[in-house]
Amino acid sequence: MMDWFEIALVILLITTAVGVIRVKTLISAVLILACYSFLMAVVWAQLGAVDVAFVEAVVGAGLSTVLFLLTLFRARAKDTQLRRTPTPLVALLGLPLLGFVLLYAIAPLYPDGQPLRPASTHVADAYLQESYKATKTPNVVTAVLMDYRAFDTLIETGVIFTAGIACALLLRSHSE
Amino acid sequence: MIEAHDSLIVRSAGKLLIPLSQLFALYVLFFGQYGPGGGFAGGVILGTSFLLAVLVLGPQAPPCRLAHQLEHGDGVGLMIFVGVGGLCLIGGGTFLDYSNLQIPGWNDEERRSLGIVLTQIGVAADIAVTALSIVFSLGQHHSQEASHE
Amino acid sequence: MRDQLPVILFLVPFATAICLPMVGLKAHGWCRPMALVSLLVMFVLAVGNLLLVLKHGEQSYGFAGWSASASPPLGIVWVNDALASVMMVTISFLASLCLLYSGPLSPATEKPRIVPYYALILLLVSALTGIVFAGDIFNVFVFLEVAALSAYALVALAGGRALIAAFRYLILGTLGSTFYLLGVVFFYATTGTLNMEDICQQFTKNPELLHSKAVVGGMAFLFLGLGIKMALFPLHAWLPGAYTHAPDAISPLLAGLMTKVALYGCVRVLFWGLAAGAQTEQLPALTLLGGLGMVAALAGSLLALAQQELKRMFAYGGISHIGLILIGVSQANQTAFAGSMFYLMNDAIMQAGLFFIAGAAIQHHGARTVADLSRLRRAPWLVTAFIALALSMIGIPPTGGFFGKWHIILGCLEAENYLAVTAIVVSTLLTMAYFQRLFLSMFGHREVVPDSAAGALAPSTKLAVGLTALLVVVLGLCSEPLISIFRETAAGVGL
Amino acid sequence: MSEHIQAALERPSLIAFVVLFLCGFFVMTTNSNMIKKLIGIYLLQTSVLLLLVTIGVKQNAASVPILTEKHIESPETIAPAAYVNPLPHVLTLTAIVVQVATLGVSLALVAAIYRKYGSLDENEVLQRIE
Repeated sequence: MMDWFEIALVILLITTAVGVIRVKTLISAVLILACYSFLMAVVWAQLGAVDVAFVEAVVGAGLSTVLFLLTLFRARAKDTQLRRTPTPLVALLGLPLLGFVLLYAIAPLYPDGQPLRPASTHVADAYLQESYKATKTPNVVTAVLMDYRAFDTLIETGVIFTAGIACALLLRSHSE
Repeated sequence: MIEAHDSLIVRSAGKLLIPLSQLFALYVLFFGQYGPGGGFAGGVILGTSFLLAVLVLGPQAPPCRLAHQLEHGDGVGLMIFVGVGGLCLIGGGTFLDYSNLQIPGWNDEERRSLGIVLTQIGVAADIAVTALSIVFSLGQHHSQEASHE
Repeated sequence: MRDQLPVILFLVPFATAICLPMVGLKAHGWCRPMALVSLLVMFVLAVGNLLLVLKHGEQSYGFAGWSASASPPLGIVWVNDALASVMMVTISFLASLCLLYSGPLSPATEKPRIVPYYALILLLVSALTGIVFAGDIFNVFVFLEVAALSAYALVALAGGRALIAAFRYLILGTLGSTFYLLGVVFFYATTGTLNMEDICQQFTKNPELLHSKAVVGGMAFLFLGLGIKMALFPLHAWLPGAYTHAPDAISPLLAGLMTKVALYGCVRVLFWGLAAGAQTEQLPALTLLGGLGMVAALAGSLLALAQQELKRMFAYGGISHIGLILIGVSQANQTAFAGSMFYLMNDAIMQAGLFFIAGAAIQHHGARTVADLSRLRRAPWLVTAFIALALSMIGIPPTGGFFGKWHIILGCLEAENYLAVTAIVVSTLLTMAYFQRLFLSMFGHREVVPDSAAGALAPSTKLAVGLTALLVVVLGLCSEPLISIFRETAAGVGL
Repeated sequence: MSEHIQAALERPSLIAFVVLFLCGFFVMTTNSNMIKKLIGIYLLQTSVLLLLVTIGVKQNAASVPILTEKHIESPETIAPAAYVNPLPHVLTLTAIVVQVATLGVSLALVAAIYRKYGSLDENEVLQRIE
């Protein structure tokens, strides 16, 4: 059963990614990246990850594009032009090797390959079955995010706090 | 600072949109338990609504001044989160074990669901403040460039 | 209270870091004492934790009320065993020493920088605590990210060339984190869980899972990511620039702790997650890591020989020692494991000590390169500490460096890996060569150029430099109890 | 060979992961412009998250991991096959926010470099340092 809608989305996604690479000026690259993030949000939603689609659309497309454009608005026009740089050895050597290792590693992940299904059977089933009994929240993702793995989310908020403090340290050298 | 936008259409649309998006942010934050959304998305929408206020309404407007005061409340969201986690330690439970919150008469499930709501508020507050603070750091740098250009 | 100790150890610096922005708004003066007090409290708690763990044995701490011993462990679990608590003592001791040392020469002089500077140092230390205790591979990823972000900003604080060095560190660090995340994704796809102990059970239950393509690919990416984080030789490009251009107050903290804790994380995933100890014949990864360790040990000391700047030379010395520890870890027997863990602890202290001396030399005598090292001759305190640390770096008997290296060599002999032994001996000779170069330029015939800037050393610098030198010798003398602790941990993990 | 293509079309987002990963890696290694490198890292991290969520997808049309009314009344009748695996979503949520936090710090660093050296190109900045 091939899901043509998913294939179309994936092709669109890859074209926007190639578009980001090929484009000449930085600002258009950033805007195509925003479009790439929105497409990624649609792919998340299509794969059944609604929470992730929501956050990707708001955070991935919204906030990071604002940050990119804020950094770029101060650059003079001539700085945002991109010169074609020769591809270094690392890319020529690294890419095919990396591509081979990636294809080698994802081979068993296909559903009809060897019965490699533990990802969705081991801990995940326990979350689905017991999360409502324990936390009374129908949205299992929020229950797992905020209760079972609450410490991860605490450190996650710590990462955001560190980012805010680091930006203050880097940019606010003169007293306000 | 980032100056106000001069066109009337943008300013009036902004005046309409900002309260709407803040309301939507709170809805997303508290609806996170029953549907998609939650602390992360709600916090960013709240942060960007204040950013819209700063961009559109100019420095004197009340939401913009509020945004500047908010910017200094860096650690508040994390304090809420660690506070709730720490409160669970009192009853002898492990860190972040909401069923240990000493609320009389509530059984474990209700305590855990309350814990989840409180921590989501903490996460949303932290993200909103940090988004604003990063944008102001980048923006503040922007005005210096313009000043001595 | 006893079993809450790991979390309280983590919360002390974390909560202080959170409260600093609030406190800093009104009282800037309070930031530095608050940070120092929280790190000293953390050190005391870490020593208490070590004593308790030695008395009561290992303890695992399940977060959010989900028991750590459930059949599929649902929550996040921290493992508080002897190795972790010894690392905790080292980290908290070095962190408080670095903060003490960085008093007079702290780069955060302007008002808006004081709060973020101390908050980031505390966040870095609490993130390292998280990695040391972690029992959940995704949790290690998030902690690595907190540590990395604060390290980038702290390196970039010195401005000028440090900005570019920090940007290169950021690009490679983020690449490392992404590869680590990819490894975690593959491990989750094959075993269905994120808890290290649970993954270990899955692999011992059906050992042929270790040969499935996804696990091999996952291991490759995971160790590639950690290799970048611990600056293993071919992936070390970010380290020399970052540590040399970092502010002198921050270099000891980063040099002493960052790469060592990343290596510690790699050991934990390798032996606690993949049960590499129990089924060595199935894991060619250990031999590969051993080979990379040998290359790193040789190349690091060779590059150190060719350096002019003092801090850059010590940075390359650190890279060669990471390779040395990796050789010890990959011999998969108790003596080599115990020796390498002891050497890891010693190397953290040695690196911090050397960067203390380099920082003091730059601040007080303007001695930045090897050539103008003769100015140090009028600072007897620095010279004696430098000699003690040099002995330990080379591995001369009374110091801890020797005993660590000696046990690693014994382990290699036990595993009949003579190539590793030659690699260690050659890298020791190279280390001896570049230290001989330093001694020559320090005590050589060049007359001492009288410069007026040679103010007296600040007491905190003297304390920091003297304490590390003393500690290296003391560790050497009483290395036996520590080695036996590490032997038991190694036995516990099936080596 | 044909069954490989068949399997690839069966789960297109795995192939998308490989292509996007290589695109991101290519952008990162070949461009000397700092903002372009950050865009490359953004592509790289998003592709890893795509793989993470694709692992959780189940065969028969499993629905979104939000329990329906019927299952809320009787939690014991929940069949895990009816819902998509929630754990990758939790990890992806955390990783997306880490990604944006890293992006914020790196853009602040690029802004500081641009303010001091006036160029976004790494090689140009290195020349201006000497």
